[in-house]
Amino acid sequence: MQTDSDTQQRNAVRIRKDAAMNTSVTIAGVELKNPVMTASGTFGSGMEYGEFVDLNRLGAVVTKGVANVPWEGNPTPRVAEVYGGMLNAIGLQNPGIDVFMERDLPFLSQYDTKVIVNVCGKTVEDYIEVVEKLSDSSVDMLEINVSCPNVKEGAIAFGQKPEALYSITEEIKKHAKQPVIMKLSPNVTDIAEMAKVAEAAGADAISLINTITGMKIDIEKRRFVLANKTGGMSGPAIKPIAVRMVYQAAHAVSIPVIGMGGIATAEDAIEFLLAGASAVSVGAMNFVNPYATVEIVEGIESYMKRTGVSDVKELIGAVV
Amino acid sequence: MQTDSDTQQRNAVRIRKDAAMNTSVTIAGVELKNPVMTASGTFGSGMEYGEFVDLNRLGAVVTKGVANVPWEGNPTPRVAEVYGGMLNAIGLQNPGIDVFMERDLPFLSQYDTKVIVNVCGKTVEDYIEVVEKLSDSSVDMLEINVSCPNVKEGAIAFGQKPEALYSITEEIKKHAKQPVIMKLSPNVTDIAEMAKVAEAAGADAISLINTITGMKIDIEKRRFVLANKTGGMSGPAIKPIAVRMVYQAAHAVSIPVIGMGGIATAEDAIEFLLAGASAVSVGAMNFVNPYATVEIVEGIESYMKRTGVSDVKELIGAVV
Amino acid sequence: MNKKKETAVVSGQRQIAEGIYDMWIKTNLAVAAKPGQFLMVYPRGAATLLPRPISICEVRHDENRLRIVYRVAGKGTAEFASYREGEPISVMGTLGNGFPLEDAAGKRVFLMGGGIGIPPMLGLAQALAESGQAESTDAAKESGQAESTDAAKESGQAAADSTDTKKTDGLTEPVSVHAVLGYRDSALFLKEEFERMANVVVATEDGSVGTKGNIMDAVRENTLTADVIYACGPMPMLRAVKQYASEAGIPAYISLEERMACGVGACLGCVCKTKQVDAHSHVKNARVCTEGPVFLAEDVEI
Amino acid sequence: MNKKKETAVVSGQRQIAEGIYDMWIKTNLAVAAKPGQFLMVYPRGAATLLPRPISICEVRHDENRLRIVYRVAGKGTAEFASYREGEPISVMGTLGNGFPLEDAAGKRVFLMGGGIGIPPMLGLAQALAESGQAESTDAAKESGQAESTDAAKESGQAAADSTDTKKTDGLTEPVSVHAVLGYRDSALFLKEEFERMANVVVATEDGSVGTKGNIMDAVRENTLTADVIYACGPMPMLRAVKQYASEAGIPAYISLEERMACGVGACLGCVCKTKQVDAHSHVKNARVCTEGPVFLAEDVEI
Repeated sequence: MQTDSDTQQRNAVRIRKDAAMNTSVTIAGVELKNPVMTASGTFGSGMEYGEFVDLNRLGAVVTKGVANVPWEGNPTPRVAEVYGGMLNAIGLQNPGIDVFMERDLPFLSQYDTKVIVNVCGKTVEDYIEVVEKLSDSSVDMLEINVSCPNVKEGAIAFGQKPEALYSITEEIKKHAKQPVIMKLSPNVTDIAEMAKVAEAAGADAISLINTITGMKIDIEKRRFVLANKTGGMSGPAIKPIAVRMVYQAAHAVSIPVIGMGGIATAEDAIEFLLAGASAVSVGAMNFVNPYATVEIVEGIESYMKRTGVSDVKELIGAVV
Repeated sequence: MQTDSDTQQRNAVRIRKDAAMNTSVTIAGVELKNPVMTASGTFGSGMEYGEFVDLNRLGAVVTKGVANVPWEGNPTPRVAEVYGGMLNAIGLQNPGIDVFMERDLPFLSQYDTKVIVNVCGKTVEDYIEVVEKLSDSSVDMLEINVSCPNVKEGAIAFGQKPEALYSITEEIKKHAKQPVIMKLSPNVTDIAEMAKVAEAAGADAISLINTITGMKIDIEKRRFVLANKTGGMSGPAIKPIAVRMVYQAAHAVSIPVIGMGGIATAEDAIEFLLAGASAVSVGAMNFVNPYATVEIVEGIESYMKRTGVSDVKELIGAVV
Repeated sequence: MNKKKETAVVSGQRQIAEGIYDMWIKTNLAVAAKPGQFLMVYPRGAATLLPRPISICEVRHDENRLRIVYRVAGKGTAEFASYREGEPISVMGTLGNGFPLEDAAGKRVFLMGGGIGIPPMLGLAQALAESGQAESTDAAKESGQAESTDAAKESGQAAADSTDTKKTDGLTEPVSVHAVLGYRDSALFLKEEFERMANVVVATEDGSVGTKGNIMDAVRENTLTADVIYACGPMPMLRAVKQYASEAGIPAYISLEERMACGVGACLGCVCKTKQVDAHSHVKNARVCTEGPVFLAEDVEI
Repeated sequence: MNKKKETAVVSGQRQIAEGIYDMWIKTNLAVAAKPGQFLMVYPRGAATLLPRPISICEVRHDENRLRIVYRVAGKGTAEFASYREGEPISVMGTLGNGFPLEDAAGKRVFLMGGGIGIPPMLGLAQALAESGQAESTDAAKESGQAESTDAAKESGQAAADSTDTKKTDGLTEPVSVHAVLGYRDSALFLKEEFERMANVVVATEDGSVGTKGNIMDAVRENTLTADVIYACGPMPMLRAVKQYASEAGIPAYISLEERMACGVGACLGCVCKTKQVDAHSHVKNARVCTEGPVFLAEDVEI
């Protein structure tokens, strides 16, 4: 019997990172040891997947969205499988910033990885409360979720209109001590415009894509599969859309772009880097392969070795 | 050896349509014998797939986009496979309306199916020239392509801005003798708004979704897989996005909605009907299964029989 | 206990009723597996990426084997049903809390299973039977076996107290075990296996065997009573169990099902509503995959 | 000739070089298949939906069998490579125009294949050899075989003229057939089979066998000449063939590759640029899958 983690460990030994190989990237002054992060909402606060992978191997852990107070989220069913991916309508259930700072942050701080807190809210004030509470913490960066399609108030309402995106970005930048990443919604006509708006309003980086709004209907029961009717779609099925949007956004702005959307393998991650992403996040595929993040770190290293790339930064935006 | 068409024929015998079963739907006064159509650009003008399926079995054939003059289309590679689907950037290559009327229309007119001509153009005048040339023809409906993501001029430029969509729809309605279906782009922030704009401008029906703009990069060759860099994504991978948009559009307007996007099976087609589509189109899956259209016609009939639905119209928008 | 995903091996599979499959898996995950826990099983198909949560039906710790009995409900489980002996199978486990065996000590126990909720009750029946054997070979011999039996019959409280004196390796024998099994029809899968370890009472929806109706109908028809309930099955059944237990004033441990994605507590897909604020989530939601799947019925809103 | 998609059966497969597989398929599509035509082969994997166009290498009309020899280039072809004898395989065919055999009549022929462009030339070599046999058993006996041989050597025109008098069942024997095969290295797949039917000249990229370089280098090194060329291989090779043929004033039939989706002319994915406006498209694009894959080199812009 061959456990998948054994395989992973053997690979880790075989593909020793070359001393001369530089895998680090810098986002808004924060240096990550490699460009592989986790996508918010798919990795909890690291604790759950810490049983499967060594969190020290990751460039950064991006936490599940945290609000100023605990959120109950949506009714169930909250998740559904679709062809090559999934829908989720969790509704940003979270224990609130205070619990996060008492319990989750100390856990994450034990590891030699960067910590990026995903911040959500229903009003600008909600966001600012979280941002301010985190200002003296050890958190490395903030990712502002203005693109969750599954909550009625806040979130995506800020991420689909240029003016709203501008004003919330500007407001958060006034209060944030850490670099601010604005997480953009793919549910827009012109992603390049939204990227430019975030940059103009002072964002230090942007991340994309959040999930794409989708729907699944059970034709036997004649009802929606999700209690919320719609959910955010993620997984390999959406990757070509994500790569396109990362490419368009990266060519529209000069701030760094963090790319995500269906990344399952190192090859996928490299595709996003070549399209212009400075770092990448692994999302829904953690559910399919809990070892995915570290396998991707190792796969990027072996691609670099094989193709003679000594610095991962050479890959960023290399296809134009 | 069992040929797939043999299987199909056996099924055709077994699942005899119940005499009391009504599968017809009416779109803008045009009655289709069943709600299954072909998606523009995936079925030529019917001739190629006429070798595989009996075109008389289809509700309608929607032709490849036709312009006022021949178009050369884009350089190759024009197609690429992606996870659960494909990208295309054909660029609306077509022989022009004159050849279409001399060669393709007489071919299609031999069959007992409705003919819907997809019309494309670079300027409003281009569209109108085609629409006027067809006005005395036997064509049953016109589908106006304002959503092709693969040509630089025209097409999607009309389909992503509400004002542009309104004015081209209004202008075409002034010249069209046949009912006008506006084919909408999914590459928008608010599909319900676009649907409403089309309705307000006089469209008789809307069809959606056209393809979603995507990109694929070859990480070994470090170049775009498509010569056009981006292409339109279709196939089962995009179905949940399409179902959601059809649902949103159908609930925003009172004109009929023709649903499409990744339909591979009767179950998929029924999902679109339940979401609010009055008819459905089979697109990229023709390439995967050339018998798909007729299999879906038969599959809808057997679902109706099994679930006790005597009129297919009962399914339209039945999940709210 | 570490969770692991591994490529295990199918060591045998057969169909035991229409759409119901019985598979043995050779896997290191068997070492720590307990009744009421579950595995995530990953289809190979590229369209069906998410793992399927499947209850553990039986464990052979000494042979590194686990048994799952599942219903084919879609493409993923249809794929599993096609696996032959010797084929690889991708699994993660072991997941969830499992049933608290210790609460059966010295009590009259109902094991209630409905439909595809029946298989996990088999492993529990075995574990309870083994706890009895363990006792009869050591603890039971010391303290005498009849002692608490009557006491337990008097009240659940008395039985609970008695566990302190009788506990051997954390387990003691229940006084009696009734397996109340609800089937659709006369395809009574696993029933014979239950009969080796418990008094079996059957209800069928179509009335073809036993009581016509559901498991609560069978309990009434047979005028059975219990001090503790363990149950798994469809939600309407679990609601009935909860109400029955509440009226009877006895604890009921119910195993919940919910659509899952990750299976390890990260995605928050599979929550159930809780009466009190949950210690992990800090809202009135508990993760079925992690805090559950087994909950005390009175603690959850179902 | 009707196109069909069907579930055929693999009647055998083996690897014949690194990454190169040789598969026989039992299929009714063999009935009408011709050298230079291709099949669409459909992977089962849900992530790889589009069919893969694969050239027909050999046809056994009498046995309802087709042979394909292909390189594993991705997930789809890797899946095909895993198929064993007796497994189903989903194919559509037969597609494309194929090579015009009749233009070889009475001529000195080059069959030029590079890499995975070699397999379709084998079927053509066989068909040409069979046309010779057909002739030697009937037509050739009547008219005598030496007659046009010299004439053909003088000029392609003369040979072309002679076909009118010699044609038997649409075919006549070529004067000579040289198979000029370009490989990467010493893995000379199919070479021995060519040797039974043609004079074989080899070029290898690494120089390990034959001429170091490409097939044009091999032609020069061996000072070969021809009256007509049939070729399949990578685009740089086909460009070299086109230029050579143009300079030599001889016709070259080249089989083009392009990314395809439908394979039947509906999607317009696989066009090539043409010198003149194409009769079907009414623009200077021809569909490789339908008007091709074989084109007269001078008719296409490559």
